[in-house]
Parts: sequence; structure tokens; C-alpha cells
Amino acid sequence: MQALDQAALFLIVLAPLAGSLLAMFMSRDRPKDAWYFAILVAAVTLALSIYIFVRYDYTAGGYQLSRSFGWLGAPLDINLSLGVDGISAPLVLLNGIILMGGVLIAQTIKHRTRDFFVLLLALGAGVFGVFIVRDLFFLFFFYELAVLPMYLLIGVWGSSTDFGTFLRTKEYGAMKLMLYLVAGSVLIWIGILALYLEAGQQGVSTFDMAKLSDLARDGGLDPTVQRWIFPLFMIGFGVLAGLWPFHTWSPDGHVAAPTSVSMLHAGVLMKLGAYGIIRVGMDLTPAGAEFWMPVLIGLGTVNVLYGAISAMSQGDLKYVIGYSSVSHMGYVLMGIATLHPIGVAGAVLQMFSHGIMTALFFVLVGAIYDRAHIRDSHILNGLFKRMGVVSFCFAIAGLASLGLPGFSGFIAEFMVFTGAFQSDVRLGFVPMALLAGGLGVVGAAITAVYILRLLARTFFGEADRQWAHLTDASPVEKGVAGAFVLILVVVGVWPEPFLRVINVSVATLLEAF
Amino acid sequence: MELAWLIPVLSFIAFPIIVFWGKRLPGGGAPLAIGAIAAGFALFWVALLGFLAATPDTEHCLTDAATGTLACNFQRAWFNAGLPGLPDSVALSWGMTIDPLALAMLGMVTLVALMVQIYSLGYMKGDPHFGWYYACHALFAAAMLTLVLADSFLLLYVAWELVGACSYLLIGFWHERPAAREAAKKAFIVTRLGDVGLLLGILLLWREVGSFSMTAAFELAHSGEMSHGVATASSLLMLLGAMGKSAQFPFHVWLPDAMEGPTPVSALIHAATMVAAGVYLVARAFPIFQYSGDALMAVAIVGLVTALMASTIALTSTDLKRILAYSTISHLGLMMLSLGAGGYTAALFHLLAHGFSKALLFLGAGSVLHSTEQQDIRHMGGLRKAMPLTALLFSLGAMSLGGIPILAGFWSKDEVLSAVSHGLHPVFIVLALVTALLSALYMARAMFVVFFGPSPESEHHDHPVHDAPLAMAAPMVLLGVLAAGFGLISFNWPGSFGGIGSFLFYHEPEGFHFTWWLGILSTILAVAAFAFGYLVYVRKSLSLEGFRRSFAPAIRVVERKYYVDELYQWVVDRVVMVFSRFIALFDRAVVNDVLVNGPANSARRLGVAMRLHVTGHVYSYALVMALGAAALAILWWWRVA
Amino acid sequence: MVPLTYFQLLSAALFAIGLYGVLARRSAVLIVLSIELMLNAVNINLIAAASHMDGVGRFSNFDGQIIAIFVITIAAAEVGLALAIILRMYRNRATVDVDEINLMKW
Amino acid sequence: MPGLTENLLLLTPEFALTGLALLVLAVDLFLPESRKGWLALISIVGLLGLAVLSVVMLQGREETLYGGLLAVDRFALVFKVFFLGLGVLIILSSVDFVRKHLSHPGEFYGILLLSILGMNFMAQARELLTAYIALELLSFSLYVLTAYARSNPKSNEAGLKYIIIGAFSSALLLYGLSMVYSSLGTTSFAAIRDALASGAGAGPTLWVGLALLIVGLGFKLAAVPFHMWAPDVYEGASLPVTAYLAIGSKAAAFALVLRLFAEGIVPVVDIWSRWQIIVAVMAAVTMLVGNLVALAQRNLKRLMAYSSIGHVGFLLAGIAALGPGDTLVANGIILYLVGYAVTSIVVFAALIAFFNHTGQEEIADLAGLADRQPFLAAALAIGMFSLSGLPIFAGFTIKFYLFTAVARAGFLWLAALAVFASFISLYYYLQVIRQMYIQPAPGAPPEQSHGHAAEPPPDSNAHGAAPDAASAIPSPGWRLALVLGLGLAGVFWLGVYPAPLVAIIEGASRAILPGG
Repeated sequence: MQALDQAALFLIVLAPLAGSLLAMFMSRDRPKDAWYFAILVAAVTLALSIYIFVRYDYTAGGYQLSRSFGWLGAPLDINLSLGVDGISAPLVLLNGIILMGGVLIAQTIKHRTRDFFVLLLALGAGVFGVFIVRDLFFLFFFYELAVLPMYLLIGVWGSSTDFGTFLRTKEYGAMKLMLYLVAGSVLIWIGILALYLEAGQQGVSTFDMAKLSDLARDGGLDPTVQRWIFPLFMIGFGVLAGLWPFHTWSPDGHVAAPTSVSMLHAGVLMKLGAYGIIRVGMDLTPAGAEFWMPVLIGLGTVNVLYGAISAMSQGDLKYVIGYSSVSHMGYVLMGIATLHPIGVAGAVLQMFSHGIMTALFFVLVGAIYDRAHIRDSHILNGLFKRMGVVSFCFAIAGLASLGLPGFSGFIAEFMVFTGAFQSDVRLGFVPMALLAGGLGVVGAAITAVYILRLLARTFFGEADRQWAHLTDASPVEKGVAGAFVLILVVVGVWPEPFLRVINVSVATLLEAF
Repeated sequence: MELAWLIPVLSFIAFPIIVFWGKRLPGGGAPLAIGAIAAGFALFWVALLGFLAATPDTEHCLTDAATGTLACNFQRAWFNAGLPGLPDSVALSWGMTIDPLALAMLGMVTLVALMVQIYSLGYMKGDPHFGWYYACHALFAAAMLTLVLADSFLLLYVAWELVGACSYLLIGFWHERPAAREAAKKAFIVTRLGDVGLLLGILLLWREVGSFSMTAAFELAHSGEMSHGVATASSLLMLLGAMGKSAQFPFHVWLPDAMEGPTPVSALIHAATMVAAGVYLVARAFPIFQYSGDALMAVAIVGLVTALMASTIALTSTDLKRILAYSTISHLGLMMLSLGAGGYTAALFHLLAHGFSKALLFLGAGSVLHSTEQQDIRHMGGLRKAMPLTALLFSLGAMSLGGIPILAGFWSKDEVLSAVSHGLHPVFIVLALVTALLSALYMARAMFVVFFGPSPESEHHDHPVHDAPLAMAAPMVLLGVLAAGFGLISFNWPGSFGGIGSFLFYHEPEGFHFTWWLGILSTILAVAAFAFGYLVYVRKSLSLEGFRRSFAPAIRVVERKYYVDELYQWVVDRVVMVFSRFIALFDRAVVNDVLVNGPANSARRLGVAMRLHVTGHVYSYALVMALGAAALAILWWWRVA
Repeated sequence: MVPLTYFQLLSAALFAIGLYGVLARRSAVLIVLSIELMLNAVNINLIAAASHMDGVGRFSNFDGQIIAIFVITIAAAEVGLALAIILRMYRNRATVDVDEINLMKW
Repeated sequence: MPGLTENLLLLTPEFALTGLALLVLAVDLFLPESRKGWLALISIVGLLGLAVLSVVMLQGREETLYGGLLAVDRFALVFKVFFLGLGVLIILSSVDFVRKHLSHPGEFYGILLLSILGMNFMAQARELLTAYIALELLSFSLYVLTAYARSNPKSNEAGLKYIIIGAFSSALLLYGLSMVYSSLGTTSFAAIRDALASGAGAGPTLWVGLALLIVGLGFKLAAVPFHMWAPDVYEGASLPVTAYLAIGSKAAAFALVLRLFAEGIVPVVDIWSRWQIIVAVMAAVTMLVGNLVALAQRNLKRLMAYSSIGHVGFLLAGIAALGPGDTLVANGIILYLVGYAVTSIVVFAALIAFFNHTGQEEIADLAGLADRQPFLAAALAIGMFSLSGLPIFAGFTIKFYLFTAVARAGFLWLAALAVFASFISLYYYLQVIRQMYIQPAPGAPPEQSHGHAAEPPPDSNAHGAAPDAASAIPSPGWRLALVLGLGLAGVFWLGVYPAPLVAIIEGASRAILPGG
């Protein structure tokens, strides 16, 4: 136990990274082996992530399982500091789950299989890294590492789609996604440099987030400077979180991406952005965060409504889910911006919940696309008859996404609203949080509109003869989808294990405000 | 009394078991669901007796200051949002309140659910998704019972949404029928729009009260510490939710369509229980509504408009189930009107009486449909001979709702009228009486046309029309007894129950008043209506042709249901979808193509333009170099000079 | 004694003429010749500076001459190499006109 | 001040290197055509030996030779080892190329070795004439190497342009030198510093002279506006030579610039602080022009030329940010040079391997490389990712280090611009990766887009089917594989754990920045 505690965080990054490197040396001609190997690696990381989550002692709070390895000395003072708190622990678990699901679903990848897993595991490693490091340099390092494989994952294994009026090639989707995310990281990078400089002015020349956080809490950072720095983080990380109007990479990326990649993309990658806003933006520049929160909460509201309204008129299933992700990430941003313990905790829970839910969606859309070679919800119909399990799970995912009680999304969104209604974030005389909460509820209703329309149109009703050949989900798909459904329900009915972990760290986080 | 816990929980447990192992269980899992609800019904009696025996000194019980009734509260922790130590944190819990209101609903829901589930054994026999049907029923029962027992608005909202989802699943039970599919979607979306209001109202209260506890909110309202504006705003918002669920104008459009579901579902969910949840909500939150005052007026107006509108449509509808649906809407409107008039007891009494009667009517209609496979009353007639039991019971229900004395509906409707006449402007009582008359008229129409009128000669059925089998008949009989005799509980009874008026009350210890003039007037109206119906539809001695001709345009408007559906369709197609398409196009054309691709393309074009400076001629390289050198030299000099 | 400024002006003029040659000439050979002019301007500057280092025109600092000698040497080598390349150019393309030597551009 | 013998002793590696070059040239005369491979072997063994010798002999020495002409210090030693190692890698990767595409291998290796000698001296020079001679030694070698493919008109043209512009710039540099000399009477870096500090002899002549010196060096660096030769020369030169130009010549020039600035100008803070902004603007323009124009390139070598101009911009930002006693910036520059070199060698080795088989050098020619030769494609992709500054490769670490240093020196705007420019560069690096991984190989069936209303397309994973045998490329020979392996190891190592290297570089920076 002691040894594992010491090594757990290090291992959870090392395992997928080493897996990725080792997979490079596997034979190209035996794709099954690569798949088995990736499953093995993903299983190890999943086990580790569960261990980390369970091991996190919520009564003690703070950062746990911490380790620190020196990397570069003064004046840069970069250390590989690891540690999880109650905000990152659920996200680590989320990544473990989604990575496992993604690897399993990638069974259908037949082309350059080995390379696919090399990149997928590297992506997983990057995401784990972001969630567990306590150093700005390494946070940025892993952040970029998570972005890097996306280009090839989408570009090589993705699909191009002709929508009649416009064409979305996989090259376009991949390139846009990559450029967009790196553009975001440009801002983050500049923000990190500015923060480093400002801290250096105060004699704390370091990238160590613990020290920077302490400095910020002691009032060591000039609030004016913080106000300049925070928007860099807000927009930079916001790009990854799908912050309006920097969201278009996300739906287009989904349309181009293969199933597993969509799962990781919407499931965890977008969470990195929101996590970054919390961990870097709010924790290190609290005064700036406080100043900008009315704007963020406004943008989050726009996200919710804009994403939902856009989703309403989309025909392509992946576009629907893509825009719904934009909408749901809006709740995360909104929750964060309430600066209220319930709202922020709700946002974190929403990250987890949406991760699972949207991954489930993509598993199902992938299953449909693999069989029908089409994703247009106006052409597909009556799928329930041919693909009972897929349709059933899709309905469940749909109900979860419109915030039906009994599923995790409800708890999370409800907490976000609750937080928003008690938060006093305001812009001048305008009670932004209250407005956001109110419009957020409306957004949930719009979600119901497009989800139910989609269900009715595509899954229920008579099936055309052309869909007679469709078969139901494969055992692997059933297993993954079933597991996701189970998680949605369990968290929805009994969120306590998550909330008690999240709450303790959210409370610490909000002490700065 | 604490065992009341188990009432919803049993059904909750039954749900996953039937979903996962239904096929392997005897009877497709139906006995499990029925057993769960039967146990629930039994437990209801335990709870009722326990409650009747309780006093304010009993543990967990006290007299609620806001409502003036005895209420018993039991808690189970659910989860904490926020840290327990923090000032802002809320601990959310599964809590239940047992008070007369909850008990009354509990009894009605468990009983009707039990009856309907038994009835369904016969009705749904042989359906390929029999197990799924019962699973949904179990889940619905569980959610509905939770809703009734909830002691906090949060829990109420949770259950509220769940019953909506069950309604969705059950309306769309035959999901391959496009009409069912569309109806399910419509029902969910329309109620969901109302739910926006409910949730906002709840959140607004939470902002004011700092807790989701109903008791806390009521106490705040009762003591007058609640801001009046908040009370009005939140009660109006909650009213929106209630209007959605109880199909009040303008959210009524989903309920008639919901008749696409299996008829027992209509009986249970869309007649007796779920649609009554809106009325229940207003009754539950009555202290806040009353504190606001304005909100009560809104309730009354909504109720009246709905009642009038729906009863006129019911008169012109030709679909048996839809007639019943509009009747339901109309009666729910009456309940709302009664609540708006301050007639708390009357509304709930009517809710119960209507629930039993309407469930009976639906089950009767189901029996008709089951054997004739026909829904249009123009193709029916004279079924009295083929199915006498159904005819008898249906007529009983119809007359009860029509307000024929000593049947349940007479007493409750009279209570409502009495409350309206006392609490509101005279216009309301006039219009309410009109509604009562219309209500009796359409009931008479449905009853006489289907069972007593001449049978249409052109119709002949592939298989002989038969009366209900035992599984379907028994529940109908039981409900028939209630429809006939339920009114009797309005009298003063010895013992701690003491009649519905003493049991269900709000502040005043006695809620039952009988107003003689109203009673006589309404009896006259009802009897006249039925007599008129008999003359028109059975004896054919009166003809409506002249009336129809002279009021053709007006009738046409009513037949088209006041064009509300068309209006909705227009709004959805022409406003919502157009807006959505506009946003989607905006997203692609402006946000993506201009704001995203634009800078990217500009950068590339800039690169293409800039590369021209490397001309390939060596002297131009030298020239630029020389110029650069000159510039650098000048700058270098200038900076230190 | 001729003042240093005169030498410097001469040098600058020579440099400018060379520079003009580089920019204006289209023959590679002439461009190389012009560069030689510029290098000789440097040499004049160096030697004149060395001779005026003490202010009286007697050589007290020999660095200038030394540098000049290096420059002459290197310039010679440079011209040799340049002419060799120009020769190859002429063999391959039958031209030494820099206007035509633009296979590669942009 | 060491005596004459000591002076000579400390220059042993340079003498030995000269000897090695002559040896190679001499041996060439006696080797039959089929044995010319020995020359490369001799050179490599010699260079490795010299590297070891240099470390053993000069480790820890801090001397100034010949009255201030040459330095023997940690800085020079680091660069010496760097250049010698680079020579080894370049020779290793050129053997196959030379055998296939060039004649006279003896002179090729000999001249290459001489150019390394020039680079070594550039890192050591503490005086302008010495620096100039060293620079010319390097330049002459490069002129020859550039024009080495005698019958290739592009090579000729590149050589001609290079030598004309090179000579022109050395004329400017020499004119600047003569102005410095005429105002100071001496040309050592230390004298320049003293004059600037005291004001004695300082005046417009000195300032303009210094500016012209910078022009001459700017040419060597290919800094805007002295960069225009670079794309042509890179494109025309043979690939190994292009690699050498991009890495070696640039590093040597930066070594010289670093020492000139660190010892001659930076210590005089009040003057340097006025000039800093000019260098900073130059850096900004350089990084923008290089990266923007690179967006529009089709030829791989030309692309690498503009990309390298972009990287020079980043490095110049480092120069602009130099400050007295602040080793962080100098560390950043040297680390960047090493990281850039390691990455570039991977890229160029992969390109050489590709060229050796196909003779193609357009970006579009790389189509389907991932299927035709996965190892090369992976190496090239890693190189591209590293150049664009993504982790876990060297590019990320070195950029982060350098930009942090620049920001810390008070040039946050410049660092921000550098980050942005680096983002622009991502696009064209990705274009290369796109060709290799996404575009189908020539001869492979083209891929259709999956139209919504269209026929059900074939199995969605069937695209990019295995290329026909004709377009497949054999794996690179062992020499190139070795270079690629070493390079990739370096790329990963620098990307993950550069601390040991940073410690070494710190010593080098201290040597030129006393008081740090």
C-alpha cells in the first residue's frame, strides 16, 4: 500500500506513456495484438485511477498522494510535482474509464492499428498528466501532449462527410481542431509566462502551483495584473472547454473523428479546459477570476443556449452530440463562474457526468455509423427495431442529457442552478448569476426538445427497408455502453461518494474568494 | 406510519428487476409490479390508521403552523451539496411528509394504480413488450408516490420529472406507430416547458429560503418574512409547472394526443394521477400561493379558461378517448379554479372523486376499444347489449362526472361551485356553472351515443364484440363502487377521520360546506343535460342540425380545437426552427467561416504575398541587405545619440 | 600630412561605387569585381586609420596593415572561388547574367 | 597569460583537426573509387577522437590565447564538442547521398572538416579579425559545398548567389571592422566594451561600425532583412549540405554573436539597453517573416529554410534579451541551438533517406509515406512536432526555456510574439505530416468523402490501403538509421529531462557572462 501510494500518480502517467512507446515497437501486421496490449495498458490505468479515487481521503482534503521530483532548478524552479485533490480525483477516474472504453471500442480500427493505439495512449497519458501535476510547466506540457495526437487520430482514422451545401473533410476537421487548441495554448503560455514574471517580482520565481497559489492567497499578486492574466487563461483554456465563440472546432472535430477519439475528445479533452480554468485561473489568479466571472458566466450561458439551439436544427448525429457538448460544457463554465461551493461542485460533477454521457453517445453513434455508414438523422429511422440495445442506450443517454432525475446529469445541473441562484456574481446592477441560472434552466428544456425530436425521428417509428440489414451492437459495444449507463445511474442515484470528495476541495478552492 | 417509506420503494425495487429479469419471471414480471403496488395499498392503510392515531405529541409529528394540520416528517439523508460545515451548504435528503393531503393522494394513487395494473393483465395480454409495460408502470407508481410524499421541493421535482418520463415511455409504448411516437414527444416537451417554470420557482424559493424544505418555505411565508414579490414570482413559476403537468391552457395540447398510449395508461396517468400532480402541487404550495394572493387569482383564471375551453372541445370531439381527455382537462381546470377561489378541500375532494370516476371511464372506454378496436364514436352505438357490464359502469362514471346527485362527482363538483361562489367574482360562478352544464352534456353525449344510441348499420366486426374479461371487469367494478359511493365520505363521520371536510382542510378545521341553492341548480342543470342527451342521441326526437347550421363557423373553430395546435406548429416551424437554422447557419458562416477560417486564410494569403519579396535576383537581395544595413546603422546611431 | 578624413571619404566613395556596382551590374563577373572595390575601400580605411592612430601620421599601430593583408588574401581567394563557380555556371547555363539566374525564387 | 608553448598546446584539437582534413584529402588520392567509404570512416573516427581529446584536454581550462585573440573556456569547449558531434552526424548521413549523387568524396569530407575548424574558431574568437577569418573559413567551405553538385544548375545557382551575397556581406562586415579599428585602434571584444563603457573613442564611427558588423553576422544567421539568400541556397544545395547550413553554420554564427555581445556590448548596460529594442524588433520581424512565408512553400528544403529563419527569430529574441550576469537567457539560446540541431538532424536525415531512394523533395512527394516507409514517416513527424514546439519532444522544452528567459528579461511582448509565431509555424509543419499520414500514397485508391445522401461507402476503414510495391521505400541504411536513432533519442531526452545538459550549458554561459 505504502509503495503503491508513493508511486500511483507517477505510474498512472507512466503506464500509458510507456505503453505508447512500447507499442511503437510492436509489429504492424498483427493489429489484434496491439489491441490486446492497449487493453492491458488501459486496464492498468483504470485500476490505478480507481485506486487513486478510492484512496483519496475526503476527510483530510487537500492534495494527496503527493510526490515531487526536481526537474530544473532556480531561477525556473520547475518540479514534477504530483498530487490529486478532490477536483482532480474524479476526473482521473473519468479518464481511466473513458480511456478503457475508447480502447475497447477501437476494436473496429483495422487500418494502422498499432499507430492508432500509440497515439491514443499518448493522449491518455497527457490527460492524466494535466489532472495530477502541480506545476505550471508540466501542466502545460501534458496539456499540449494531450492535444498533439488529436491531429493524426482524426486525420488518419477519421471520416470526411459531404453535407451537400458544405464539405467537412477529416483534414479540415483535424487541422482546425489542432490549430484551435494550440491557439488556445498560445494564450495559456503567455499567461503562464506573465504569471511567472509577476510572481518573480514578488521574489517567488517559480512554476510551482502550490507556491503560486499560496502567494495569490496571501495577496502577493497585484490584482490589476491578475485581471490581465486571468482572461488569457479563461479564453485559452476556454477554447478547449468549447467556450463560445471559440467552440466550432469541437463539432467539426467530432464529425471527422473516429468513435474512440470522439469519446476521448468530448469525454475528457474538453474537461481539461474547464479544469484548467479552475486549477490555473481561479486558484492562481483569484482576484482576476473574481473580476471576470460575470463575463464567464455570461459566456457560459450563451454556450448553453447557443449550443442547444444549434443542435436543434442539426441533421448529423455527431453534430447534434457535438453541439450538445458545447451546450453542456456551458453548464460547467456557468457552475465554475458562480464562485459558489454548490455551483462549482456541480460544475465538477457535471464534468464527470457529461464525460460519461457524451462518451456513451459517441459509442452509440459510432455503432450506428459502422453499420449504416451514415449519420443523417433525417435518413435513418426506426432504428429501434433493428438495433434495440443501441437505441435503448441512446434513449437513456438522451434522457440523461436532458437532465432527467435519476441520472448524474440532473444532480450536476441542479447543483449548478442552485449555486447560480445563490451566487451574487453580478455585472454592475445585472445579477448575472441569477440570469444565467434562469436561462440555464431554459437551456435544459431546449435540450429536451432536440433530444426528443431526435429520438422520435431516428429511433422510433417505422423503419425503411434499407435499414433491414442493420445488426445490433457487438458484445464489446454492449459492454461499454452498459457500463456507461450503469455509471450514469449510480452517480445519479448516489452522488455522495463523488460529492464528498469534490466538496472538500471546492471549499478549499473558494477560500480565496 | 414510518412504513410508508416502503410504499414507493417497493415499486422502485420492482422496476429494475422486471427490466432485467422480467422475461424469466412468471407472468413476465407483472405479478411483481402488482404485488408491489398492492403492498403499497396495504401500507397506505397502515399509514392512514397510524396517522389518525397520531397527535402533535407523537414522535416526528407536529402541527404545521403554515397549514394548520398535523404533519409527520421522516428523513433519510441523500447527499450533501456543499460541505456540511459551510454556511451555504445544503444537505439534500429523501424526506417524506405524511399529512392529510399526502394520505389522500396516496390512497387514490395506490388504489387506482393497483386497479389499472390488474386491468392491464387482461388488456395488454400478449403484447411483445409486456414486461417493459409493467416495469414502466412500477417506475411510474414509485415516482408518483414519491411525488406525493415528498417533503422538499427538490424531491418533488425529481419525482415530477420521473413521472413525466414514465408518461413519455408509456405514451410511446407502441413506438412504431408514428402517432404514438409524436404524441410521446409532444407530451414530454410540453410538460418540460412547464417544468422550466417549476424549477425556476423552486430555485427562486431556495434563494429566498435557503433550503428546499417545504415546511421552511411555508413557515417563512406564513410568518410574512418572505418577500412578497418572490412569493408571487415563484408561485407563478410553479403554476407554470402545474399547468404543464395538469394540461392547463395553453399547455393542454399534449393530453389529447397522449391518448395514443395504451388505454390503461390513459386511465392511470392521464386521468387520475399524474395530470392531477399539477393540482396537487398548487395545493401543496398553497401557503405560498395564498401569501401571494395574486398568484391565486392567476390560478383561478387559468382554471376557468381551461375548463371552459376544454369542455366545449369535448362536445365536438368524435374520438371517445379524446372526449374523455378533454373532459379531464376541463375538470382539472375546475380543480384549479377551486384552488384559486380558496376552495382547498373542494379541489382535493374533486380531485379524488374525479380520479376514481375518470379512471373508471377510461377503463370502460378501454374495454370498448379492446373489443371493438374502434375509437370513433360515430362508428359506435348500441354497445349496451354486447357489453352490459361495461355499459353500466361507464354510465355510472359518466353520470358521476356529469353531476347526477348522490354519485361521487355530484358532491365534489358542488363543493367546487360553492367555493367559487364564495371566493370569487360572480362572473366566475356563472361561467363555472356553464362548464358544469357542458360537462354533463358531453358526458351524456359520450354515454348515450356509444352504449344506447342506434348501432351504425354499415359497421360489422370481424370478431364478435364481447364484454370485458374478469381481469378487466373486476377493477372496473371496484372503481364503479367508488365512483358511486365515494361522495359519502364527505359527510361527518364519527372517529378521528370525521369526513373529508375535517380530514383535508387548510386552516379552518371544517372544509365541507353544502350550498343548497347551488346544489339544486347544478342538479337541475345536470339532469337537464342528460335528458337532453337522451332525447338527441337515443330517441333522436331532437335534432341539432339547425343549431349546427347557424353556428357553423363557431363550431368549426371549436372542432379545430381553437387552432391552438396549429399555432404551436406554426411557432415551432416558423419561429423556433427558423431561428435554430439561423443560429446554425450563423455558426457555420460567421463564427466558423469568417472568424475562424478567415484569419487562417488571411495568414496563408499573407504568406503567399510575402514570399514574393524573395525575387530570385541576387542584386535585389543585395539591395535589401544594403538598405537593411543603412537602417540598422542609423538606428544604432540614433539610439545612443 | 593628409588628414584622416580625406582617406575616409575616399574609402567611403570607393565603397559606395562598389556598392552601386553590385546593385546595378547584371554580369556576375562585374558584381564580383564591384565587391573587390568595396574590399579595397576597407583596406584604404584600415591603413589610413593605422597611420593616423597616434595623431601625427607615423605608424605606431600595425594592426591595420595586418588586417589589410589578411583582407587582400581572403579577397583573392574569394574572387578565385567566385570565378570558379561563375565558370561552372557558364558551362551549365551558358550565361552569367544574374537576371537569368533565378531558377529558385519565392 | 600562457606562454607560446602553452598556447600551441591548448590549440592541439584545432591542429589535429587541420591534420585530419589534410589526411582525408591525402588519403583520397590513394584510394580506389570503390573504397572511398573509408574516407568517411576516417573522418568520423577522427572527429570522435578529437571530441574526446578536447574534453580531456580542455575540461576546466579558462585561458585566453595570443594576447586576447582566442579563448579556451567552457563556452568554446561546449560548442567545440557540439560542432564535432554535428560533423559526425552530418558525415554519417551524407555517405549514402555522396556515393549516389556526388563525385569527389575526398574533397567533400575534407572541406567539411575544414569548415568545422572554422566553426571551432568562431566559438573561440575574442577579436574581430580572428572572428572574421574563422567565419570566412567556414563560408568558403560552405560556398564550395553548396556548389558541389557541379552539373546541377540549381546547385550552381545556389553557390553563385551564396558567394556573391556572402562576399558582399563580408565587405560590409569588414567595413564595419575598419570603422571599429579606426575609432579604437584595436579590435578585441574587450576593447569595444571598455570604449563603450568609458566613452573614450566611442562615437558614431564606432556605433555604425558595430551596426555593420551585425549586418555581416546577420547575413550568416539569415536574420531578416539579411535572409533572402537562405531559401535559394538551401534549396539549391545538396541535402546534407542544407542540413549542415541550417544547423552548423547557424550555430557557429550564434556562438560568435553570443560571445561578441556578451563580452563586448551587453556588460555596458546603459548603452545595451538602448540597442536591445532594435535587436528585439529585428527578432520579431524575423520570426514573423520566416513563419508566414513558410506557409506558402512547396519545396521541402525551402520550407526548412523559412522555418529556420523563423527559428533564428526566436534565437535573436534571446540575443535581444541578454543581460549582464544573467545566464538564463544565454542558457536558453544554447539549449535552443542544441535542441534545434538534434531535431533538425532527424528531419534532414529522414529527408536524405527519402531523397536517396526517390530523388524527390517536394512536400507533395511525401504523400502516403506512412504506408510506404513507416519509420521514416514517424521520424519526420516527430521532427516536425518537435520543431513546432510540442511535447514530449525537444522543441517544447527548448522553446519553453528560451521564451521564459526572454520574458524574464523584460521582453514579455517578444516572448508572447514568439509563442504566437510558433503557433503559425504549426500549420506548415502539420502540412508535412498531413502529406505523410493522411494523403494516400501515389497509386493507392483515392479516398471518397462519405456523402450523406450518397451510396453507402465501402468499409470506413478500408481507405489508404497498402500502397503498391512500386511506391514502397526500403528502410534507410544503417548509417542513416543510426543518425535517426541518435537524433530521436536526443529529441526525446531533451524533451523529457534536459537538466544534465542545462547544467553543462550553464557552465558555458558563465564563461562568457562573468558575474552571473
